[in-house]
Amino acid sequence: MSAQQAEMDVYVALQRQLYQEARLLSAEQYDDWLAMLCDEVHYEMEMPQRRLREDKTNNWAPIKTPIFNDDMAALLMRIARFKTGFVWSENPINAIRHIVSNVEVFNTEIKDQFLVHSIIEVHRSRLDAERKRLTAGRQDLWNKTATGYKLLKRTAVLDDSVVLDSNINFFF
Amino acid sequence: MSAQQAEMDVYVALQRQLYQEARLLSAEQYDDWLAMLCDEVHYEMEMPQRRLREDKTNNWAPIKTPIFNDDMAALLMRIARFKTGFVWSENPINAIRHIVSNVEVFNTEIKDQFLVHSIIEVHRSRLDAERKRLTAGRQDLWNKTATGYKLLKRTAVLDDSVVLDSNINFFF
Amino acid sequence: MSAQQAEMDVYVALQRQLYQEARLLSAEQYDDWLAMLCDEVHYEMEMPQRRLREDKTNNWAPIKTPIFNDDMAALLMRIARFKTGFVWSENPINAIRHIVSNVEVFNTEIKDQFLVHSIIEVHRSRLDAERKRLTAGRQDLWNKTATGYKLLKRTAVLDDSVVLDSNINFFF
Amino acid sequence: MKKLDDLVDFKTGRQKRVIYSDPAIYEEELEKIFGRCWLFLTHESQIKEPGDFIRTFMGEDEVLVVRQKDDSIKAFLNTCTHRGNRLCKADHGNSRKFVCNYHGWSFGFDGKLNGVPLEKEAYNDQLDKSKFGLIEVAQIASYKGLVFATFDETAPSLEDYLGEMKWYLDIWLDAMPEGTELIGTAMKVELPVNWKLPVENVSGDGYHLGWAHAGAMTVSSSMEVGGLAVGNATADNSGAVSVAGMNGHAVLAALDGQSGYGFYPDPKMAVDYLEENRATVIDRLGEYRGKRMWGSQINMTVFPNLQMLPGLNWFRVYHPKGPGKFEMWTWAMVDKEMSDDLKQMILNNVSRTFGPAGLFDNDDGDNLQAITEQSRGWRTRQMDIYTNMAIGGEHSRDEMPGVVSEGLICEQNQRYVYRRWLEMMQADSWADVPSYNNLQEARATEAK
Amino acid sequence: MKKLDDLVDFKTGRQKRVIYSDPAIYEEELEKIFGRCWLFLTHESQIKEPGDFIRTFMGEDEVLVVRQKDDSIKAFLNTCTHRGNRLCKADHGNSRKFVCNYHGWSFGFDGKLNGVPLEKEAYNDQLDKSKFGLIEVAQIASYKGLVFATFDETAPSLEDYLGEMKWYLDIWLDAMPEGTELIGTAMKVELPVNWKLPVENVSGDGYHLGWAHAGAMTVSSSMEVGGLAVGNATADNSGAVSVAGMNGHAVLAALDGQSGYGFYPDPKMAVDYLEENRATVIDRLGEYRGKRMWGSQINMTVFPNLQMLPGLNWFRVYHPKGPGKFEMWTWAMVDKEMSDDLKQMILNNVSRTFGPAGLFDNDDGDNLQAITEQSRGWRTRQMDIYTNMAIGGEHSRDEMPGVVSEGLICEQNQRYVYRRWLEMMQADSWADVPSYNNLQEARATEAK
Amino acid sequence: MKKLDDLVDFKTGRQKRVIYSDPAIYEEELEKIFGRCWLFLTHESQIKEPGDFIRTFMGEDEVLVVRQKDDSIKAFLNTCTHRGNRLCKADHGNSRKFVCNYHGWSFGFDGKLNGVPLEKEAYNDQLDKSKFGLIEVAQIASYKGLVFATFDETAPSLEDYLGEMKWYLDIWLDAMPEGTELIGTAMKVELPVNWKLPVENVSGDGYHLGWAHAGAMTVSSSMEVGGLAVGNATADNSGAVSVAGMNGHAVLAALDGQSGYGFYPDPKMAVDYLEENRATVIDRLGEYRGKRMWGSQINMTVFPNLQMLPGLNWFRVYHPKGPGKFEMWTWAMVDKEMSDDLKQMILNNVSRTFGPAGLFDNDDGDNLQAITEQSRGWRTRQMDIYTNMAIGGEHSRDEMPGVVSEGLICEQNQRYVYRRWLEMMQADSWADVPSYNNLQEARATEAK
Ligand code: FES
Ligand code: FES
Ligand code: FES
Ligand SMILES: [Fe+3]
Ligand SMILES: [Fe+3]
Ligand SMILES: [Fe+3]
Repeated sequence: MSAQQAEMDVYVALQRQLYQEARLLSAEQYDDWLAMLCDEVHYEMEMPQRRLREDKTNNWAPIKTPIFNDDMAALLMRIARFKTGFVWSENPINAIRHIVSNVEVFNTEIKDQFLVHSIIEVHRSRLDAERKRLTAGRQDLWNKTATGYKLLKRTAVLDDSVVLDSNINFFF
Repeated sequence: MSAQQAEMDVYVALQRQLYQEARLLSAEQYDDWLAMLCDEVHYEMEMPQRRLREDKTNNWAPIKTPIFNDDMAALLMRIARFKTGFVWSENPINAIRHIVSNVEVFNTEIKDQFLVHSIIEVHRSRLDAERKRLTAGRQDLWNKTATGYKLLKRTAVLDDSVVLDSNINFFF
Repeated sequence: MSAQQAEMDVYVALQRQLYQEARLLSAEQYDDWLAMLCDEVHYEMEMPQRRLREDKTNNWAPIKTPIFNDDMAALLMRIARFKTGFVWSENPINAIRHIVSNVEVFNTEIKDQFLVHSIIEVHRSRLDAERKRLTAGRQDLWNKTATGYKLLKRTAVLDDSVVLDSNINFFF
Repeated sequence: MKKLDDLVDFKTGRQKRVIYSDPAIYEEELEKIFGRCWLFLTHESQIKEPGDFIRTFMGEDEVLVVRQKDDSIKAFLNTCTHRGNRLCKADHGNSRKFVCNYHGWSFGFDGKLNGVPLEKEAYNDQLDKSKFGLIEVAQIASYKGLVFATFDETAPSLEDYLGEMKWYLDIWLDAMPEGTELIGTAMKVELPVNWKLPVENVSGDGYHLGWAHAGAMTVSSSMEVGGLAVGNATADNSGAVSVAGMNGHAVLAALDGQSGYGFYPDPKMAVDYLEENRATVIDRLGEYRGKRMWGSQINMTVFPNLQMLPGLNWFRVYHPKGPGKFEMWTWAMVDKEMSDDLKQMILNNVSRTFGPAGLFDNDDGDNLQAITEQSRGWRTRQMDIYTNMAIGGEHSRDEMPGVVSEGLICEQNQRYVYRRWLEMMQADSWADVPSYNNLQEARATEAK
Repeated sequence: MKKLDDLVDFKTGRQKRVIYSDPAIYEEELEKIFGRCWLFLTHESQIKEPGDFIRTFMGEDEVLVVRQKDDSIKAFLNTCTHRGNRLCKADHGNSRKFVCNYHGWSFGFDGKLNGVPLEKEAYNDQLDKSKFGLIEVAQIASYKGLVFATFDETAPSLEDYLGEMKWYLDIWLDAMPEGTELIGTAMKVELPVNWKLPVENVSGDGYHLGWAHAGAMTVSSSMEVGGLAVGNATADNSGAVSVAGMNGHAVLAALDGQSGYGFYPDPKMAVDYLEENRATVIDRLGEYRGKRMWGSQINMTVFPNLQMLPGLNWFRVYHPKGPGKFEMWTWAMVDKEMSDDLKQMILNNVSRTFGPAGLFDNDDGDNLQAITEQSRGWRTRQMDIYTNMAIGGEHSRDEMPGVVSEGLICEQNQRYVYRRWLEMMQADSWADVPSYNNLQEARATEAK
Repeated sequence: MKKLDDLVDFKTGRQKRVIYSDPAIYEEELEKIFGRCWLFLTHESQIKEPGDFIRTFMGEDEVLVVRQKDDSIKAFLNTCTHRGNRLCKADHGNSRKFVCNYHGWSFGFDGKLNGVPLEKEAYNDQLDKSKFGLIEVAQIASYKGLVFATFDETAPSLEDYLGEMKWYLDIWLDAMPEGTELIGTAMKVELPVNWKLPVENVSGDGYHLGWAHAGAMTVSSSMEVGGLAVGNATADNSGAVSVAGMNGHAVLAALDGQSGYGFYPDPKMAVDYLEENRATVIDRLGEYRGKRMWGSQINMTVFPNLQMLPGLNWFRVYHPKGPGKFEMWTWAMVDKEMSDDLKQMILNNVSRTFGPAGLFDNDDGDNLQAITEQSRGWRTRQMDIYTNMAIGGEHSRDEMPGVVSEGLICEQNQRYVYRRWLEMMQADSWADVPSYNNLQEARATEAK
């Protein structure tokens, strides 16, 4: 709570940025999306664990299990796969919607770098009447640059301990 | 992406406008809603198709299949039906919530006319424990007028290729 | 509709406030949340009824049935229960997300007091693949004070006539 | 399944509610009805070019319907013969071949297995590809643009299956020289309802129109339809007929020549079209059908799951998805001769009246869902329900085939639809299924 | 279903887990238990005026309970006798008539079919409306404000069904001259749980209170309740009793005259009410019930699905929705004499303790759901579970009816509830169901 | 269940689709396969310290696997012996005891019932706690770090159950002196798929790699894997083998000593590790396994639901959740000797290739789901599907146990997996289940 809220114009600008990013991702405009990322971007999501509150021992899984743990090269590889035209599971397109809410923006120690909290829900329409929905929280670092705001780091937390979709052919 | 973002005050005003519109629709305040529409309003939603990406032939369904394809007269007719008191399926009221997110506002070539993207999810509580939820994307044109912002055109896209509710006795 | 919209900076500030509040509640930071409440806070949610539109008689349930009807003391009691460490149903933590949307802010007759509409969806991940989701509308009164905005009154309406979760070990 | 006997009683118009909810009865329906009857697949206009295809269902079985090089049409189970993967995931389109996503087996749009990756290296050329073509339906045939298929090779010909219903179908399919076409794509809606309930409804239930649809009729009715009135305050049955007894097929028809467009708020453009072309139609169908029926509000039911409303230009098929669920697919069907403007106007009106957000359609779902739900409770499911309106009014008319009762408001047709349902369910094979292609015969049977 | 024998063993307090998950057993329950027993419908106070109605369930069957002109009460299956549509979709209200949404058949609130649209034009006045009234339950009766019904006309009278339980029910229903009323509307919650588990719990499970509800007790307990302690550190069974053997009904009761409000954080207002009125109650119920029981923490169970906690003023019924699902409906029940302020205070406290967001209720759901889930696995479902606490402690007391064990913490009641369950499930008809309206007889039976 | 005979035909590689959808067959599987076979529980490295536990499943039964004080491992049904509540809701962790949330019964992590609240006051010390300990599995045993259990006390020893498969398992489990460990936590995904389909796939389906995963291979393949090529344009079966006939267990193996990392975009770090340690491994496993197999792309299947890919370091178990649903749990398994950097790199790559968002894994779900769905339709479910590739190629090799066919692309293994499935389903007890721990014997059997 002690974190300091960013100026209103920064808040509004980043809120709009996140909505725009969501629309680009839903539309598979990956090149436009890449233009929103820093070259040193780090994009991660890890598998949630259900543990007892009182169980603080660390002999359990000292290593975090990643769903995503990507640098720019890894992101480019995922996008390259989509572009091969061989990803049969995405043909026909599974209509997808990236629903963003609860955008919060805070200043950080670093000038022109902002901490951004948000929630994302991904809705997908699959074959016929089948639907999938995944909910996740996100904590981002965005840098303000001459060419606009760029994503430096995203840490997402999936709100399920069992993934309820047969693939994650998309980004959060 | 090339579209130019509207000024902040316009963005905020239209964001508030869409939220207010949603609340009016959820509350069946249709006359208040109509006051938000241009007389020449065009309100449309079409049925999604699942086609192979590579299949660009147009010998398939050259005509678009509308779920809504309404001018003001058609909208008035729908609302008149609700007001007859004979729409048994809406009595008792099915508690409905219009959840709006991802509002984006861009300038257009036309002064005081704005392109507005948003996502809408409609949640309905039906008899006993039954629930329905429909998700759609919206692309609007809003005109700034002396009496406030007015909706000129709405193009909605339903995120299902099979409609998962037994009626659409509401607006998106 | 006649209600007058609050100034833009107030609107934005309270939108941010509601998002922050949601994050605190999801993180069980109850003390921080309490700091956002007026001492005279009234927090209520009542059980929806499905009645025929034409049935205006009042010999039916003149008394409202509350899901919440809490003053500060009652809220403190709920939080005290969580803190006992004896609430087995919340151990392990059920990952929870408070998704807020449709924030609207209006002035009231009282200076520095604002009427705030919003929608909240609570997503919970329970054991293994089990999920729960509850949707509700909220109407708040927030006071602007020297130490920030404080919640004076919240009236929430659950969008189900049957509660579809086995407990409500959280706040809306 | 002799026990079925007490589930449906033709004479009294009685049904036991359990037929709308019992899983065992539903399983039996998949075999005895959807596994045997001729089922609508598509309209030829939907797959004009070689390689045009549509993915649809026969019962719960998924099929691909594909236009062939020689302009014929084939239908295949939409599943790979190797490990059984779904072959095509598109709803429709045009494709030269269907390649399976799992191992890449490639089938021509004629169903032949053409390509097997590594046929030599992995299969040592031992795979007899001719044995692994796609599985075709047992019979496929068209009637004036409508394509049907059956899984049963012993089923009668499509012509015999349709029987006297053809006389009515022609009022739409053969009225104009160039025939009909479906426009746009299917409007698909899933409902938690037993599939027989919408069939029963459209087959003969003129009774519900004035009440269930009172709101829609109030705002959008533009002319009198077969004597109906908002709120069912009054009704005039003189100008309309219910016709059934034709192998389970049924017709509900006004006889005024225009009322088909009565539910369009502004039908002028369509009515003008009718009058401009009526002479042609009379030439082709004769006075009676051309004057009194073409353009009238007519409900046509082809047993078990196809229904059409010429005039309104509404066309619908139902795909069962379990005892308590189905998908309904709705299209606008038009005469090819119609102008593009008229076609667009018709599509808009079909959508606005009976589409997913249709003023009329939105009135039916809750009722049919409720009937389905009220067929489950232990006590309620033991209750009988009735379609006993105007029993005894059945007669014949020289000017039209089938068993006739007067008016749109009459439950004769539902009784005949359920009689057919019972006949199909009780028959061990098509040999046991009576044919009613001859009216005398049909009446004789009732006499019994 | 003799196989049921090994599912429940009264002597050892054993149950097989499969009774919480097997679909066939559940189907049997709908017929043998919910199809036969007297089931709670509503409280007379909920439908005061003619035309007041409530929509509720008997098993999975939906019923409308309606106050009549002559002040009597009728209950009907909530389904139209024409095509079976749900008749009323409101949860409750007041209505002069029930008009079906499908075709407009209109039923008086006495169940008579009064209006049939186009009765003359369409039915040619051939419809015998007297045969198409709403379907009534087999028997309906009230006991001091509580309305019950059964689908079985051979069921014993409500008085006989309740038997010796009436002596306990009167402690709430007949304590004050004006009797009781339900206030507010039902708090409805759906749980993925077998319906027997909450019944078992409230019937006799004082044992879980100190542990499962430790958090809630810590923050909201205001006085000692029948010897319970947070964390079950200690327990004093001397001041309380478990009572069962009354046709499956059961009672758990502290004997201090105040502890009913022990879970209210601030019970003063309620306790004052008790003491102000205790003299009156002693007049009406006598010393023992008036002094020691009225106001005490008491759990009452009316087999199979009604439970009440006088004192706490909590009132709940369970509606099964399948082997692994039920809806529970909770109300606050109060004495009519209470002031509006006290009634509001009680409603708030009932909601805060045992409502959808109740401090106590929110502790039970996960446990009961887990038991239901753990009755499904192939190996786990073969396991036995036990209610064998204090076996052998059963005795009788001159001052009260029923089979008694000491204390709130004792599993006697659950054993008797499951015995009744087995008796109902094994009986071919009510003739085979033993009555325990006479304690000696009851004891004799146990002796066997 | 003799009818099963026609469901699977070993000689022709035929299966009936109904085995992927029929609920009765699935119930039979829970008893005959998951109720009898040795099932993987955990890796010893996941529960190092006394009190370390993991919550997992055996079939649909929930079990707790707990490290004991004496370093042994026990497995219990995760359910309280009192009223059957779920005992532990955590996925894993460390705990001295397991206390039930319902009434506070406290079990030691050795399964003993240690504490019963109010044992004296409520149970009058009559409860024989020794009879209410947690229910243990029938047998539990480890093979070089992998912990297995069975519900069947008549099952053969784990060593006999694994039989000749041990020779292959050792290539991973026994290659390096310190053995293996699982790192991180399980990546859990629920799929609407029958559990046999992924098992079939990984057991022998090298055929789908080049096609189904063409996109992933295009972007991430860094070296040739057992003769596979993108799009299955070509294939070279000389450098790889399919091995089966080992009690249902199976192996798919390239023989190059490096290709296991062929799907890692940048495998250098891993490949260096292989070459640095190859000498050690040759010492331990001998030339053939050390040179040609250690580090190769290898798929190992332990019947019925455990699969491993050494080299890729991928480890997966499947938990059935009904005929059309399962959960798959995936880990990275590594050699303890590996550096933390290498372990992290491997975990990242396992996740990136076969995790919930894995480049490869995301290609399989839709295919397997579609096969499951296409096994339900009334007509489609009657279809046979085949695993008949390279029938007749089975032979033996002196250098390795089991029935061998050449190449990764060959459906031999699937045929043997389904043969084992049929043997288990038809056996009345383990006495009827053939053992193939001796190759000659195995071949003899096929000869029949
Ligand atoms: S399943 Fe279609 S190619 Fe193998
Ligand atoms: S179903 Fe009720 S009037 Fe027809
Ligand atoms: S169920 Fe576990 S202690 Fe009672
Ligand atoms: Fe209708
Ligand atoms: Fe409790
Ligand atoms: Fe694969």
